[in-house]
This record gives sequence, C-alpha cells and structure tokens, in this order.
Amino acid sequence: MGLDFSVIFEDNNLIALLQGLWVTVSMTFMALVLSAGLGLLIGLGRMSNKKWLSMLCSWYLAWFRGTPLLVQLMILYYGLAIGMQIDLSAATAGVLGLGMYSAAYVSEIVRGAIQSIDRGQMEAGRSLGMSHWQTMQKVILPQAVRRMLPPLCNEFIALTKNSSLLSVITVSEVMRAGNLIVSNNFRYFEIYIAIAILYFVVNYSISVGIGRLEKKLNVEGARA
Amino acid sequence: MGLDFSVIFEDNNLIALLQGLWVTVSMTFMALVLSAGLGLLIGLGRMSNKKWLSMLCSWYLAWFRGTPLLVQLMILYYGLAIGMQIDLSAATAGVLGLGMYSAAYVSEIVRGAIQSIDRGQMEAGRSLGMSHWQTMQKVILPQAVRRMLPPLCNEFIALTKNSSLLSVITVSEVMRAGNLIVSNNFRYFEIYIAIAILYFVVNYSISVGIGRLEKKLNVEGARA
Amino acid sequence: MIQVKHIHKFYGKHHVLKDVSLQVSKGEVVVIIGPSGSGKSTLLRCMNYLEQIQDGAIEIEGKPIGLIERNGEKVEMPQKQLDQIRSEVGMVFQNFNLFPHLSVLDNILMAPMTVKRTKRSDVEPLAKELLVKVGLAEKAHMYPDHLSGGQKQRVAIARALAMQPKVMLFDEPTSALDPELVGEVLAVMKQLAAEGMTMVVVTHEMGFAKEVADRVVVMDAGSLIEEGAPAKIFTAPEQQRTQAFLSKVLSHD
Amino acid sequence: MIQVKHIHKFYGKHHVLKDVSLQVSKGEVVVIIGPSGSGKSTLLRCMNYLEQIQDGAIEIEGKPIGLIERNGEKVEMPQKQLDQIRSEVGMVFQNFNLFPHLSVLDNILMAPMTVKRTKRSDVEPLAKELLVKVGLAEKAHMYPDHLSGGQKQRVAIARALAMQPKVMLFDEPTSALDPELVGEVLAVMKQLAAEGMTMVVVTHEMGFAKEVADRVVVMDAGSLIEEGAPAKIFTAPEQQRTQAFLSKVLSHD
Amino acid sequence: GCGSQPAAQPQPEASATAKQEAPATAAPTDEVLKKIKDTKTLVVGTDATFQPFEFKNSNNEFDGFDIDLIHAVAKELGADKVEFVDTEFKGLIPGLQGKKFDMIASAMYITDERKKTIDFSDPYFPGGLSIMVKKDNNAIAGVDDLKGKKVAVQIGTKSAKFLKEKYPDVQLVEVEKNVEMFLELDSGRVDAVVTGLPAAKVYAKQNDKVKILDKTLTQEEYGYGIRKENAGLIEAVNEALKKVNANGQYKDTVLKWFGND
Ligand SMILES: Nc1ncnc2c1ncn2[C@@H]1O[C@H](COP(=O)(O)OP(=O)(O)OP(=O)(O)O)[C@@H](O)[C@H]1O
Ligand SMILES: Nc1ncnc2c1ncn2[C@@H]1O[C@H](COP(=O)(O)OP(=O)(O)OP(=O)(O)O)[C@@H](O)[C@H]1O
Ligand SMILES: NC(=O)CC[C@H](N)C(=O)O
Ligand SMILES: [Mg+2]
Ligand SMILES: [Mg+2]
Repeated sequence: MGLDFSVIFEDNNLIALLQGLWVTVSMTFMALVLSAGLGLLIGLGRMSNKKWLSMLCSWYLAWFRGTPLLVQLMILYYGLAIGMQIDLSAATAGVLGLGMYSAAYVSEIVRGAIQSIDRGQMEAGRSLGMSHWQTMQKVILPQAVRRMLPPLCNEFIALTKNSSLLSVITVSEVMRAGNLIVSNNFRYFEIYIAIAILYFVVNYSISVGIGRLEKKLNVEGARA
Repeated sequence: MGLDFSVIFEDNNLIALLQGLWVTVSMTFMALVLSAGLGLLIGLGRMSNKKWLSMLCSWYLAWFRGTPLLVQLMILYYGLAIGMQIDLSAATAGVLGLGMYSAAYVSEIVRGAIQSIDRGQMEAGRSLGMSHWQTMQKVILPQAVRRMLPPLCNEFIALTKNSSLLSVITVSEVMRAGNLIVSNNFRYFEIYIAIAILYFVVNYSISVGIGRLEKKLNVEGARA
Repeated sequence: MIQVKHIHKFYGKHHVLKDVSLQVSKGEVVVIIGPSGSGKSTLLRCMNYLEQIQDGAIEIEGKPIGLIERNGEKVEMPQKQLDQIRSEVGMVFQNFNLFPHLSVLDNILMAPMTVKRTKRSDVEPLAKELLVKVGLAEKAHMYPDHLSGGQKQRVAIARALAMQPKVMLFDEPTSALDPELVGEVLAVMKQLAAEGMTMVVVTHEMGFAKEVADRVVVMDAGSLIEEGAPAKIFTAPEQQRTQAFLSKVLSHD
Repeated sequence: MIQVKHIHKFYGKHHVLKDVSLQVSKGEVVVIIGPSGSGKSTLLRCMNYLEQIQDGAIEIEGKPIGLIERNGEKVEMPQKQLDQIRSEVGMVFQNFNLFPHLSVLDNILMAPMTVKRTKRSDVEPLAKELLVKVGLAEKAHMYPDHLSGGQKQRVAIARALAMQPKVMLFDEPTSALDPELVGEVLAVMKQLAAEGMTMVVVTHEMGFAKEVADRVVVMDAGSLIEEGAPAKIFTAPEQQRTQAFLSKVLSHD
Repeated sequence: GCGSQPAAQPQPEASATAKQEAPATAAPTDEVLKKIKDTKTLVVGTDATFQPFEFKNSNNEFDGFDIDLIHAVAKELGADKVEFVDTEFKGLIPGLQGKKFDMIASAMYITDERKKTIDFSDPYFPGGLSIMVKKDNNAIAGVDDLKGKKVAVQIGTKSAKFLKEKYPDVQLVEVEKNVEMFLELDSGRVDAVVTGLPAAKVYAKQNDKVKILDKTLTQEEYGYGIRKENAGLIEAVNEALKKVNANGQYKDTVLKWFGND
C-alpha cells in the first residue's frame, strides 16, 4: 500500500506525538505508583483475618477488576461532576482511575506472591518477637517482591496501554494525538505504526528494567 | 443526577445489549483458547535451549505485548486487506488479533510458573527414562497449571475487556452495542452501568470458576 | 521458668495435646523425645504461642503467654504484650528458617533492631560476639544459601540468642543435617547448656540427651507418658511404649 | 555392569570430579562415602547422565551413556537412545522427588506407561507387587503429601523399580528422614541387595555399609581416595583423610 | 458544482428569542455569562478529528470552520479567549453536563434525542448527507442503488439512523470513527460510505481514488450544544450569531472553509 513514513517528520507531527507520549508516560507513571501502593494494601487486606477488611478488599477486587475501565473513568470524571458536583481535573481523574483499576490486578499478584513464601518465614519472625506487620514488612515482602516482578511487568505494560482510554476524559495522550493527526492527513498506517513503535520503546524499557531488577534480586538473595 | 434504569428495558435495548454480550463472550472465549494454546507454546519456546527458537519467542513477546492491541487489529484487518489483499473476516481477524495479543501475556505467566517448579521433578522424570517433553507434559505442566491460575485469571478478565477494541474492526460486541444505544438516547450512565454489570457478571463467573479450579487442584495434589 | 498447666490442643477434631503439664526450672535442660506425630513440636510451639491452645495455661516466669483472663473469660492478650513475652523465648526450627534475603549478620541484627529499636551500631558488637561463639565469625557477610546446613543452624541459634532470651526452645535442630554436620551444632548447644541457659529440646540425638539433659520427657499420642533423669529413661524406662520407641531409634546403627 | 573411566567434571572453573574411575559388577553393592562437597552426588548423577561430563567415558553394560564418538568427535547421543539407557538405571533421590499431583500408584505407573507405552492394566500387577514389597500395599491411592518421609522414600524406590532397571543408584536415601523412619527404608534396600540387585549407594549410614556393602569407596575433594571391603575401610583405613572423616561421623552418638 | 444548499444564513427563530435583549452592561444572571465576564474566557468542548469543522492543523493548533466561527461568537460574548477541550465525540455530552466546558462546538447535529439531554443554539450551518464511492464504481449513482450493498457509516450518527429508517435494505457496516469508514471503502469491504458532505469532500480531496455523488440525501443542521440550565447563555449565543452574521464575519468564514460551491 506504499507506506511513506516521512509524514511523521512533516509539520509538527512528531512533536505532537512526543507530547502525547509524554502525557502517556507521566500519567502512567503516577498511576503505576498509586497502583503499586494501593494494590499492596488491597492484597494484604484480602489476607487479613479481620473479616470486614478482607470482605471489603474482595469487593474492591471484584468491582475494579470486573468492570471496564472506560465505565470507571466515565463515572469518576463525568458521573461525579454531574451527580455530586465533585469536579476532578482530567489529570486527577485519570491518574486515580487508572491507578485504582490497575491496583485490583496488582492486589492479586501481591497475594499470590506472598502466599507462595514459606510459612516458616513468618513463624521465624514471630518467634523472634517481631509483630505480624513487622515480619511482613521486613521478611516476607522483600522476598515476595522478587516473585511479583514477572506478572507486575505484564501489568505495568498493560497499564501504559490502558492509558489510551484517558482520551474519553479529555486527556490528550499519545493515541489521541495520533488520531488527531490521522484525521488531518488520513495517513493511518504510518501514524499508527509510529505510535506502536513509541509504545514499544516505552514497554520494552519497562521489561528490560524489571528484568534487570529480577536478576539483581536473584543474585543478591539467591532462591528463597 | 437522577438515573432511571427503566431505559434499559425500553425499546430493544436489553436485547441489543445481550446480543452484544454474546458476541463478546463467544469471541473472547475463542480468543482465550487460542491465547492459552499459543501462550503455552511461546512460553515453552522461550525456555528452549535452541537459540533461534527462544529468540523468536522473545521477539513475539516484545512485539505483541509491547504495542497497542488497537494497532495490531488495524494492521491485521485493514492493513492486510489494503496492502496484501488478504481479506480476513472481522470475526477471524478479531479472534486472531485478540488471541495473539493475549498469548504474549500468557507466555510470561507460563514461563514464570514452570520455572517455579522444583528442578527435582524434571530430574526425577528424566532419570526414569522419560524424555524432556514427556516429563514437561506429564509432570511439570500439571503442577505448574495450579500456579498459573491466579495470574491467568487476571489475564482472562483483561481479555474480556480488551475485546471491546474489536469495535474498531466492526465487530458489534457489547460495548459497541451500548455506544449505539447511547448515541440514540444519550443515557450514558444508565447504559454504561448496565454494561459494567454485564461485564461484572461474566468476569465474576470467570474468577469464581478459576477459584474453584484452584481449590480443587489444591485438594487433589496438595502443595508441590 | 516455664509452667505448662494442663493444656489441651485440637486441630479441628484431632486432639493433639491431651492435658499436658510440664515445669521447667531456670537453668534446666529438658529433652523431649517420642515417636513421630506424638505432639512434641506442637507442645514446643504452644510454649511460644505459635499455636493457640484450647484449654489450660502456659506461663513464662510467672507471666501468662497467649491467653489471659479478662472479666472471667479467656481472651487473647494484646499483640504488643505477646510480642514482648515472645521475644524472651528463643526458638530454633528444624528447617532453620533463616531469612534468605539477608546476610548472616543482618539475620542476627534484624530482630533486636526491629523489636527493641536498638541502633545497628549498638547491637553489632553483640551479634559479632555471638557469631564468634557459634564459630562463624568469618561468615558474617555471606548469605544463608551459601552456607552448609550445620552452619545455617548455628546462625539460627545465634539469631535467637541475639534477643537475649531467657529460655531457648529447639525443635529437632539437627535432624535436617548431614550426619557429619550434626556434631558442630550439638557442640554449640552443649556450650549453651554449660553456660546455664534454660533449654527445652526436641531431638532424636540420644547421645546428646544422655550427656546434657537434666531431665528427659517422653511423649506418646499427645500425652506425656514418662519423665526422669536420662540414665533412668534410657536404661530402665517404666513404660512399655518408651521401651518400644527407644529400641526402634537405637536399632539401626 | 557400570564402568566409569577417567571422568572429569567441571562446574564452570570448579573441578568437581578429577579423573574418577570405578567398576561396578553385576550384583555388587557399592557404598560411596566421603565428606560433604566431595563430589559423591555428582558422581552418581553422572552415571545417569543427569550431569554432563567433560572428559572420560561411562558405560552401562558395555554401552556408552551420554557422550558417544562420531567421526572422531565426542557428541551427545540422540535423546531416544539416552532415554532408553537411562530407563535401565533407577535413581532414588535424597528428597524423594515424588510427583505430588499423582497418587502413589500413578507415581509408579507413570514411567512404564509413558516410556514403554505399556497399557495400564499390564503394569498394574507389577506396581502392586512392588508396593507389597516395600510394605505400602494399602497406600496405593494416597497422595505423596499424606505420607511420612520413610513412606515417601519407599514409594520412590518402588517407582524406580517399576522400570525394571539393571542397576539402582541411591543418593543419601535416608538423610532427610526422621531417625525412627530410617530403618524401614534401609530394610527395603537390604532386601533388594539380597535379591541380587546391582546398587550404588551414597549414604552416611555406616551400619548399613558394614552390613550390606560388598565394597566401600571413599571420596574426597573430587577424587576417589580409597576403596575396599567395609571391614577394612572401617577398621583399618589406609588414608589419613578417611580416618579423619570416619571419626567425625561416628563420634557424636 | 454540487447540489448542496448554498452556505445558508443562520436562521434564528425570532419568536423564541423575542425577549428584550439584556443590556451588555447589566450584570448577567447566567452562571456561564458571569464567568465569561470575570475571566474573559469561553471553554469549548470539541472532538478535533472532523475536517473541515475542527481538527488540529499541521502546527498542532485547533483549526477549522467551527473553530474560526466560535472565536467570532466568543468575541461577541465578551470572551477574548477561547479555550478548547479536545475529547472523543462520546465524551462531549457528559462533559458538558459535568461542566467540564461551557458549550459544545463540534459539528453536532441538532436532533430531538439530543434535545432531551441538552439544548442547542440556533442552527449555524446546514449539512447534508452524501454518498462516497470508489472512482471506478459506476454502479451506484444514487441512494436507490445502495439497496443490498454494503455501506459504511459512523456509529450513532444521523447517517446511520437515516439509512436504517428509510432504506432498511442497505447492509450497514457501522464503524467507530469516521476515519474507519474511509478505511472500509479503501480496503474494499464496503461499496459506499454515507457521511456529511463537508467531511466527505475533505477526504476526497486527499484521496484521488474516491468520488462523491452529486445528490445529498438529507438536510441537517449544526448547532452549539449548551446545558439546559444555561438559558441565558443560549440567548446570548443566538444574539452573538446574529451579530456575527450581520457584520460579515460569518460569510467570510464560510467562504474560507467551503468556498463558493
Ligand atoms: N497444622 C496442622 N493441622 C492439622 N494437624 C496437624 C497440624 N500440625 C500437626 N498436626 C497433627 O498433630 C499431631 C502432632 O504433630 P506434631 O508435629 O506435634 O508431632 P511431632 O511429635 O513433632 O512429630 P515429628 O517427630 O514427626 O515432628 C500429628 O498427628 C499431626 O498430624
Ligand atoms: N549445580 C552446581 N553448580 C556449581 N557447583 C556445584 C553444583 N552442584 C554441586 N556443586 C559443587 O560441586 C561440589 C561437589 O558437590 P556434590 O553435591 O557432588 O557433593 P556431595 O559429596 O554429594 O556432598 P553432600 O554430602 O553435601 O551431598 C561441591 O563443591 C558443590 O559446591
Ligand atoms: N464530529 C463528528 O463526528 C460529527 C458527528 C455528526 N455530525 C453528528 O452530529 O452526529
Ligand atoms: Mg515435630
Ligand atoms: Mg550429595
């Protein structure tokens, strides 16, 4: 079909794409931090022996994992504004929405990894007089983190791509920037492939980064 | 904002949504089967000691996990038709596209689980005269499957939602059916919440199903 | 020092400890023996409240551990208080349970720094002293995975000692070790006993029991069936079941 | 039966087996002893080609295992052929390595059904016979996790025997067991030896060695330093290092 | 030339806005008007993927007929600055309701269904549906030839509704974005595309493999979307439209974007 990629370097297209990419990367990054923190809490909460807490976390998981991000974003950004006059900025709603959504997935990863750590580790910590939470923090989690890395990598890569849904709440991330260019010059394939490559670069960096971390942790504390 | 859910039962809205849901569920299911099979192969391939094979599988992973599904679908459906006169039906392209995309994620899950099985199992199999592949198939995989289940559950739920991107290649899945209704009556929130509930039901069933399977496997063969 | 008073322990419907009572005095070394599944580990773990008991009471230096009476009902004591008492009871496990992500030194420093909030520089001298004591001074910066089983167990002992416990509980500390490595761990334990540490030891090492124990306690099917000086238990046990058990353990060598 | 000819094995730069040679005749029971890290397990694993060797040759009944000569170069033999020879060599591991997802019976049936493509109904009688032999006839339908260590190891032995191997390799088959369970596994092994099975056993059970071994081989630091009848090795070892090792192992009981 | 209406005048309904025009100096009661007075800014929601009405030009700026016209209208409202919020078409109405912007200017047709949720200004431009086919296709000369043919339309647009109601024999292929309609035609999956005439023209200009049939199918009207509660704003916008029309700016803008045809 005769692709001509020079179109990407014409006008301000590349700049527009890179601006979009920057929005994507920065929003994703903030959402990722939120998702990791919140996901950890939800995952721990699900394992709590306080019934109400573990119930609450199970509901969180079921709702935020079970329903489409698009709907969650619409409710958060438009629904709250229309129904309750809570007017979040698009950036706030985007980071919150993405982060809460992804946290549900992360919580399952956290739970899986923690439950795979030998029970003896918790007992050893407790028998030394450390509290449950101290042991969790200083003994279990540092070991569990290593096992979380491969699925977390999956999840964070999915997160960068889910961020393209932010365009429905007025955030001009890279996919939106691409669609704007396409509607100007109708060069679908060149632009979409360029977008794919930009995502690829970001995601490949994530997987290389996490891969390194994995190796590093493997060397430091050997297999647990 | 005064929601009035009776709109869902007006006209043929509910029927339209359920038809869309059926498309979503059936396409997702076929993609899921493809994704599980292909993901298994790619995951095993990545661990092969044939250099070329493991390289090939790494590339597959990097591309299909690293770039947006939207772009992959566009290339598969429109790109092949325009550029190479390969005219896939929307359903074929949809299942193929979704399945190949998800297979990348599944392959990492498979690899992680297999590598977590005790090396002694492979050695025991080999020392009994079973080949590498026989041992993989009869000893390692049945045990690894149990560990794959929680992240696979995450992945399959994500898959049902990614299927909403099929609307860009003219597949009328449930999200698209909802958008159609919305564009007709502008009752965003009622319709989107209805869609969220439909997804919720499907995804909750998936997680209950996988949860059961997990328990069943735990009881049968205890912890490995 | 330790008072176990008529405790009962169930796993579901399985009655694992049946009205067990045991006194351990300060400085005493008590060895618990008995067939597999008789409840030795469970008894030891109850002393640390790693397992909940359903009836009876356990006191460490006169203070109850785990369950306390409040308004006539038995309730679990506050976490803080429990952690406090637990930190006075050291425990050594069959599988060591060292923290694999920490160096030997950090394994030892972890609990004092976390529980007592002592500064690293304040505990390090003690930790190093303990490493010298267990003969591993030069391994301080290695990771557990690079140690032999015997070395691991000696680190585990040093780790427990770093909390300066009043009593040490050992659950088959040598049974996961290659026979040639058993000696080094027993040597450390003998030294501890000689220094006057109160110890409760579950073990199959009859040699150790004969030499070090002040008292040997025999368990079978969840009950304490016999106790006495090692000389008496090994040469003239009263119970038939004790005899049967001893003959099995001592036979194949 | 087995001929190990001047083999060398490296892990990276670490020279683990240094010019080791060993003949085992049909029906012979050879026990390998030696300090931890001396290469006993590695030697055994090489006999099964679970580890690759860098130099030398190993033959089972005159047929090479692992490396073969082709056009003057040493190359790995085809998988099929390797699997074939391996199926004639049974191996029992320290940690049992039973398949946890299969019942005891299925553990035993797995290899014959897969490798020899025998029908289930054809192997079942043999499997049940083997279970009787190791004294576990009534455990056929239990899962490994519900067995004691001694029972697990006996299942592992039965599993290896189900391939009707010509030789059995044992790598410390009792060292992960509680002492009272050791006896039952040794009894099975003694019976096997009495029936004329060719066996190579790495063990620390000196009692077993004395009673059953035709020959004892001592390894140290990757070399075979001494071999001879058990009576000779245990009472009058030639090598200083053998003496040192024996005194350590036998001391603490 | 083609058969579309000449660039029409906006047709304010005199009866609906018969009320006395508030003097510009009086303090406005409408919330949005108050805000405009304070900040001198009008915030407008738009889906900038619809040439020639609204799109991002090669300088990455908002551009198009709607953009130019709303600038003029905003001036009349007393807003020196127009702030555009770009979002997907389906986010426009919820965004308006959620007060993420003051009004919608996004080539939106005035329809009865939409009027249930929001209000519209007076129409500011007529649009019509047109048929686009491949250049070498001579089989389709008018809407009646579409019978049994595959036709791409954008989901939820007037085109889709119109064909469904009036020509049920047509096999509709509904796509998400208007870009995909053109892709469908390009890849030979459909025989024709039905879409608004201006948008079709822009595409035809860039792609010489397609042509637009002369006859338009319907007459539609574009209006600005405004919240129901902002009746004051609607009035003011209608007034502003009249003024823009009177002072010739409207005509200039139409000429700039649609020429004389
Ligand atoms: N977590 C548990 N749940 C259910 N039953 C248990 C549990 N732990 C132990 N038991 C049962 O309690 C009984 C006593 O077990 P315990 O581990 O105390 O025995 P032991 O004397 O230490 O044996 P061993 O010498 O094998 O360590 C056994 O019958 C065992 O099966
Ligand atoms: N996979 C491996 N990679 C690197 N070095 C290894 C590996 N396996 C074993 N070794 C090293 O090879 C040497 C011999 O190990 P081997 O396990 O054969 O000794 P062993 O005599 O069986 O000892 P043990 O009585 O402790 O089982 C040791 O120094 C060990 O550290
Ligand atoms: N921006 C657009 O996609 C235009 C949509 C179409 N004019 C409508 O009102 O439905
Ligand atoms: Mg025990
Ligand atoms: Mg070994």
